[in-house]
Amino acid sequence: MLYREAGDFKTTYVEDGQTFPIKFDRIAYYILLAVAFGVVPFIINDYWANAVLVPFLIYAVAAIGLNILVGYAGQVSLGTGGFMAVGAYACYKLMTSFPEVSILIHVVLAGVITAAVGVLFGLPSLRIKGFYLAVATLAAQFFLVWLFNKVPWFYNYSASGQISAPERTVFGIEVTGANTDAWAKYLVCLIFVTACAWLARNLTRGTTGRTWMAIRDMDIAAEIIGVNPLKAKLTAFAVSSFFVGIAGALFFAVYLGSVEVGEVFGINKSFLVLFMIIIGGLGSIFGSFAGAAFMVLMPVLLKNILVGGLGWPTDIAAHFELVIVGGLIVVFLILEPHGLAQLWRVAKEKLRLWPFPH
Amino acid sequence: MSAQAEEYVTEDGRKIGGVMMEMKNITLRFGGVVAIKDISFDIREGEIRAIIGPNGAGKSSMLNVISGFYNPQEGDVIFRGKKRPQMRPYKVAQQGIARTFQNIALFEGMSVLDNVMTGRLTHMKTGMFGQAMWWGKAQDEEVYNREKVEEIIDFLEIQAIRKTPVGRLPYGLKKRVELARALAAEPKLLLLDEPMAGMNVEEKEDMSRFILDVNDEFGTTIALIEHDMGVVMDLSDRVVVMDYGKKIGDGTPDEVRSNQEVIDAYLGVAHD
Amino acid sequence: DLVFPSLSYRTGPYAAGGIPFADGYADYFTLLNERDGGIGGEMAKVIECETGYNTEKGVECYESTKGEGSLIYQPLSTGITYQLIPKVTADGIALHTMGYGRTSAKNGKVFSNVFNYPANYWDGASVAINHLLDLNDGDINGKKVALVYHNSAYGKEPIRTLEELSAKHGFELTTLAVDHPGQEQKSQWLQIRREKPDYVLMWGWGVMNQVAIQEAANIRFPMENFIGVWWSGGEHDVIPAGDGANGYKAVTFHNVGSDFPVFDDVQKYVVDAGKAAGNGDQIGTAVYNRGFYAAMLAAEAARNAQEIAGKSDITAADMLKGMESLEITEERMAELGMPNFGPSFTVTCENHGGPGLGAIQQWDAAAQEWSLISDFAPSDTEIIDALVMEDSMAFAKENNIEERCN
Amino acid sequence: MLDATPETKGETLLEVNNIEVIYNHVILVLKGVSLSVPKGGITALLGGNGAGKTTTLKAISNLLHSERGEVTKGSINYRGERVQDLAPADLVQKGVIQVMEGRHCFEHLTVEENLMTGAYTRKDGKGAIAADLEMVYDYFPRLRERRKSQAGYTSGGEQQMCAIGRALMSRPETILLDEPSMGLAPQLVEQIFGIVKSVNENEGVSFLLAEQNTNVALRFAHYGYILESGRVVMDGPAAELRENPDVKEFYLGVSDEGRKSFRDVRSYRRRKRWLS
Amino acid sequence: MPEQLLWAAEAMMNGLMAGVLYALVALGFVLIFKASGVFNYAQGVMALFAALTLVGIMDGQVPFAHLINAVFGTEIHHFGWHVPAILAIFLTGVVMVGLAIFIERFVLRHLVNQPDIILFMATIGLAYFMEGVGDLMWGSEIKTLDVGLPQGISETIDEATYNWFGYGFFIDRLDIVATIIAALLVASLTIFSQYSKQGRALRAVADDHQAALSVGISLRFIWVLVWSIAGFVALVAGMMWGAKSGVQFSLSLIALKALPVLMLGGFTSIPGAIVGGLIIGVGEKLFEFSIGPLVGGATENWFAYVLALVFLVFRPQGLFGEKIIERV
Ligand SMILES: Nc1ncnc2c1ncn2[C@@H]1O[C@H](COP(=O)(O)OP(=O)(O)OP(=O)(O)O)[C@@H](O)[C@H]1O
Ligand SMILES: Nc1ncnc2c1ncn2[C@@H]1O[C@H](COP(=O)(O)OP(=O)(O)OP(=O)(O)O)[C@@H](O)[C@H]1O
Ligand SMILES: [Mg+2]
Ligand SMILES: [Mg+2]
Repeated sequence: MLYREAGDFKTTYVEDGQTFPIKFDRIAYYILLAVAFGVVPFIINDYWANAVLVPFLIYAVAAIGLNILVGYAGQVSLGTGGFMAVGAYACYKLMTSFPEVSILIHVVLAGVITAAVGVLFGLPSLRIKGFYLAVATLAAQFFLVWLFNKVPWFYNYSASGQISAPERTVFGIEVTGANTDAWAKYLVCLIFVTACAWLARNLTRGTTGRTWMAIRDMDIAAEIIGVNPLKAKLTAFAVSSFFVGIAGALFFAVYLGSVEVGEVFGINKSFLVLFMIIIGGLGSIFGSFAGAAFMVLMPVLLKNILVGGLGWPTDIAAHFELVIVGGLIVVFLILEPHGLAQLWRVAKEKLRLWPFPH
Repeated sequence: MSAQAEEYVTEDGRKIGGVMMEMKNITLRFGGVVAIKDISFDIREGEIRAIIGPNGAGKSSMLNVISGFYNPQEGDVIFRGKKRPQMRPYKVAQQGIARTFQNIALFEGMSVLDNVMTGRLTHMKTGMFGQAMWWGKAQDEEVYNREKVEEIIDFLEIQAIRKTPVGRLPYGLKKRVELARALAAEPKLLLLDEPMAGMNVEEKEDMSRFILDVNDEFGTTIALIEHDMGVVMDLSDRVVVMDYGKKIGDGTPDEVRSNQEVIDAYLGVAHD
Repeated sequence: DLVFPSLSYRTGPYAAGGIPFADGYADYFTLLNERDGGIGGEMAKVIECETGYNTEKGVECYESTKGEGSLIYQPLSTGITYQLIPKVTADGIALHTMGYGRTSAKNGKVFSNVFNYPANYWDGASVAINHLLDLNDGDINGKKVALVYHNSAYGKEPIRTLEELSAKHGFELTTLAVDHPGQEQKSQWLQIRREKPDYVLMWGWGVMNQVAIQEAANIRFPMENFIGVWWSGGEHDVIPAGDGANGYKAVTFHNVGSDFPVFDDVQKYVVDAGKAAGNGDQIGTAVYNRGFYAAMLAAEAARNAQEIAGKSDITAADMLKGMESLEITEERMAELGMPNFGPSFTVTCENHGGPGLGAIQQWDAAAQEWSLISDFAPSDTEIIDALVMEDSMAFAKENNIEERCN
Repeated sequence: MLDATPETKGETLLEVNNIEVIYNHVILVLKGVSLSVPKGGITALLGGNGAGKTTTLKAISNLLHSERGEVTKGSINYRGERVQDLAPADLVQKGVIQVMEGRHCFEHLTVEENLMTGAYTRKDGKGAIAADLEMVYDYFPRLRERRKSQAGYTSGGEQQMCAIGRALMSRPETILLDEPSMGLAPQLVEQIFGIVKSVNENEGVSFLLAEQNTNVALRFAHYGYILESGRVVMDGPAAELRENPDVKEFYLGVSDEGRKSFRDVRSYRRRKRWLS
Repeated sequence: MPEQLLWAAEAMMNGLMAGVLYALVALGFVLIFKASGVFNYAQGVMALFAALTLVGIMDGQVPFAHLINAVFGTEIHHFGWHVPAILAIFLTGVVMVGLAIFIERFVLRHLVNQPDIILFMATIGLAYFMEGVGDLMWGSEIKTLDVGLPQGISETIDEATYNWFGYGFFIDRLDIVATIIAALLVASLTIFSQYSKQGRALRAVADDHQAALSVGISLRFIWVLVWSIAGFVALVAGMMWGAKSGVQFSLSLIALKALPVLMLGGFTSIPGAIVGGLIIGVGEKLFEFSIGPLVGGATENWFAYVLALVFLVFRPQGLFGEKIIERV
């Protein structure tokens, strides 16, 4: 038995409720954290930071946010791109209006502002459900993008409507702007990701999480047993948008540095993040990470194999990439509709039984 | 019937109190369908009150009225002496009314434990910020409620499936988990809609035991819909009989059993 | 090897324009390698990387190729350009955004690593207005000009300039935004039909171009009064509208058609040898020629750099110097087999944008070809330079950049 | 009424041989179940919650696939022909139809449309179908009253009638009934079994029914199997089962002193199991 | 101002026509949703794929030519024949049926009884896949589609209205053709789904896969049937839009124009698609005409969604959608 939980008894409810009840998992998790914080920053280079890790971390935050809304509270949203834009523009306005305040605070505030906008666009969810709601959230997506494109105040009246992040430092180390080191970008994102994942985990394992899931699984029954649907749905929108807003702010300030709203925060972004959580696993924090990793890494990997390894022409490779990613999505769904997270769980269950089949 | 206002003690020594909930001239219509026609009855503190009647008589609809999911077009719901204004179901739940559903309404994506924990939502007080921080108040509250829930889990003997996702459970166990969820709310009034459908005799005996124990130990008032006449006649203190939305009988099991109208409309043959 | 990465897009909504450009860019270097054995004896190596016109993929492409000794980037997207400006500056690599990107990068004092010669959007706007002036004997006072633009950073670029020009020449400007992708433009064209502007300018890209030209034809707007920027002047933009597109004009900064000696060489050394990047049937089309032209300018800069550095194996830093002192003369163009393929110009430390020369091309639907109907003429430098100064200084201030070249 | 053996002896219609069912690749639910349904017989499948009755029926009707379950061992034969790999629809073509546990009416369709979908596979003409519709309405007059309502808005019992009626509409040869009595008023339970019996006797339709209401089930069935934790622990002619003391105590709720009151069960009692 | 009124009327007429074009796309969504509860994200890509195939067949393009050339170093592009439009449309129809069978076989069959969102996600995977395959097969350059549909201003209407009002209305002839085709499609599909046995089966499948299986409805057949019809509708939509803007990637984005239509008309109603289309078309054109200039234009994208949203707040199932059953 490679993987075991026998002999790992819990004697208190606190222990039983912890995030990784199984010792093996817990140790693996601590090792991962130690490597992420203690080793990776020293060996990271521009390529790994800018092309792989930073986008992965930021998408993970966005995916956690969307997962709270879709996976936990069951309110399908296609407005993620729009909400990320709110985070980005809020962060930009804050950075340029209050240059003396720390960028970290700005990012958090951007999240708060996005949460408020999220609540506003969440109001129709009280009446509208399922795919109707999903389509309705597109109103937020298109309207917000249009707004940021049209109202010059948001982009400080710059000629082209692009916004660019000015240089900002944390403890004297540059974290935004042209001269940021790879490791600094990575660490800032890592800190936010860790904090967000921790918050999300706390919220989802307790009362709030259960109210959300109750609303998701059967909203009428939930209301009859005492869940206030208004509060549950709006808090889900708020918390979700908070994370998505932070992701948007980081996406703009730390990752890209300059952004054009229609292109970067267009509808494709909404779909991309939705793919992440469905592939990763709805209603699972781990799934958010897995999904983000899949959707960020898969194309890069494929490109490197097809173009770099096999030397195919880029266009054929790009088309094949679409075919393969699309095919893989379908294959994964068929193998396990509950996403990579569930696949992982089943694998563990099997390992536990190994080598005996049942 | 005003004589019923006083408290009394049943044969087996349980105390039945005054009127807890009174339904007055309730009429409920869905478009052309009249599901409930001018029905009045009451539920007394501490009793087990059964509602029976043929299929489509309006029993479930009546429970829905009590739990606030349907708003009757006419009539009043009087709870503890006060007329209840129209209110959202979750407010009703907060007043201490919990229920189970005829078509099981468990949260399929959650484990048994989480399902039962949702029953305690009305008792949870920590704000969202506190929960996000977890350590401290939120955790204490969680543990406290977990203990309460574990008591119920023990009581209903579902320890073994604690962590199982409810979607995987067989029908009968789901019913039991639903009962656990309702009990977790520590309700004053517990509404059960066919809790024993799909169970065999032995399991019905278990369920009966749970219901009686709850009623006994916590003094919970119970309103119960059930088609198994054995169960109804044995458990309940008083029975309301409905047919086509009308009330055709109300009284002790013995009275109901011998009511000719009830026999014609529902029982078919006199049950012993 | 001399490495010339090509951030191309052969997929996605703008593939129709991305493919011929990438083909032209690659074919020129192939030609040099096959015919001349490279540049100054060094083989040129084109690393293609697919961006799909997507900023994030562009970043990935940049990061993955910059370590290969890349000399110059040609990102072919405004979004990616803005992305790369700080990055190339930090990494000391040159960025050439020919006819797109950040216009104020023309000011070499501020933008040390960015070049946008020979022309930029503001030049384009000015050249178009100059053309209108020509048509009206120098007076367009009171004329109505409408701008149909892609509702993005790219599309908004000419608005400032046109506003200044309208103040100067007294024409009336209306702007009509079209959202990506731009398949539905009924509202915009009905408005044009109602307001009957004398001229329509267009800053479009992708499917928006075809639809606009089709709609213009539908409402019978006189095509010779409809002028697009160079990105709205490809064959694929006009062909779908058939005869309706006859007479449509576009601003350009390089010549069109396949009637140049160099293309015979391309046919011989590249296409017939089976080494063409595409099917080989795009030679002479507007966007192919643009890619070809961009490659030629890059190769010339590299040659210049080799001369300055005195070695053939130049670095990115050498390349920068080569670009900053690039001189394209008529003789050199003729030597290359591309007489009058583009304007002659010089690049200096202060001026990274060249003189801003542009010409007008017109579509002949019967012959299915573009032809130049004007010479390469300068833009209104008086207005544009002021705008460039303003914008670049603001950028310098925001980013604490000290002026160079003093 | 209480024949211990099916009228038409001999031919076995449906045969389940030692099947094993696994859900989600990991949860083993049936651990070797064998049973057979003779032509023209009523066979009851009894057992407590979670014994695997529903799973067995779904395995037969090939609906397991859509629940991520699979038959990993054993075989299922209908008229001697292996049917495991058929699509559920093909099985219906062959005359086997299932009434699913938990009703599963088409919510958005009216009651009548629901019944009509039952006739989807039939090719014997509108007249015959209309006649059968009348027959179902005669069996369940309540349905006639609610024929134009959306099934989603009918009461639990009405939905149950609708589901049974729908199966009858397909004129099957074998019906798999999962908990037909659930949620039905007592006189209707008797009536449903009456229908089962009459359809069985008059039209020779065979039944396999999973039922918790052991009492009634054993009264009407010819043969019974008792399932526990995924294994058949006892089988025999219904009459014999009815007399078995264990069955009496745990499934029929009668002990030597006659029926116990549900009030008397309050003392804690451990259930006796055949298997531990 | 009568002139303003005339302009508004013209904008409205064009809105109606645009609405019909949106409805053509929405129709494909409705069919599949109604018949299986699947929200088919790939509908837009299907339209693109159909149009690409149509052009490819008409021009005698060799499928996968680019790939074949890259692998084998050959130089093939065209078979060198031209297929007449009618035949090409028919052949494309056959391809779309093949596609439906493929989708059923490799995707849907394995996802019976899964939650809606999973099926939705699968169609997204499918969209990626088909986009890639479409590009590989026919190349991603822009293509001109000419099946002989008329285009440009309808002079009859222009003249007639000029004579009546002194202002000639602009109506595109392509739009008129689209309207006629859409009307035919909607009428026949409505009849099919309301009055046939298969129609009832479709709705049953949408409600409950398992129960449908249990009464003997063959999901495989239903799915192939419906996806084939949706493929055909996609072909029609692709033809109309392709004639307008050429055949290239952006064609798949017309799905985004169809979503608000769908939402407003109701996901399950075929006539709803048309009515929704008309309302959205008129609404967005009038808004762009009246308010657009004040706020800087390009409002059409979001206005359609906001309009639909407002409708939904009052009718959560859209105008003609099936009522969402809420019961315990
Ligand atoms: N929301 C609704 N809309 C329309 N009709 C309804 C609705 N709810 C209930 N009905 C109808 O009202 C009648 C009473 O239904 P109800 O569910 O209360 O019956 P019941 O007594 O619980 O029956 P059963 O024993 O079968 O569960 C039924 O005929 C049902 O069809
Ligand atoms: N989809 C599923 N995934 C995993 N396990 C399942 C699934 N469906 C059923 N099971 C398990 O299979 C076992 C047998 O369930 P089944 O539904 O067949 O029992 P049953 O005899 O019909 O019980 P009941 O009388 O309560 O309906 C149960 O332990 C249940 O937990
Ligand atoms: Mg009921
Ligand atoms: Mg069962």
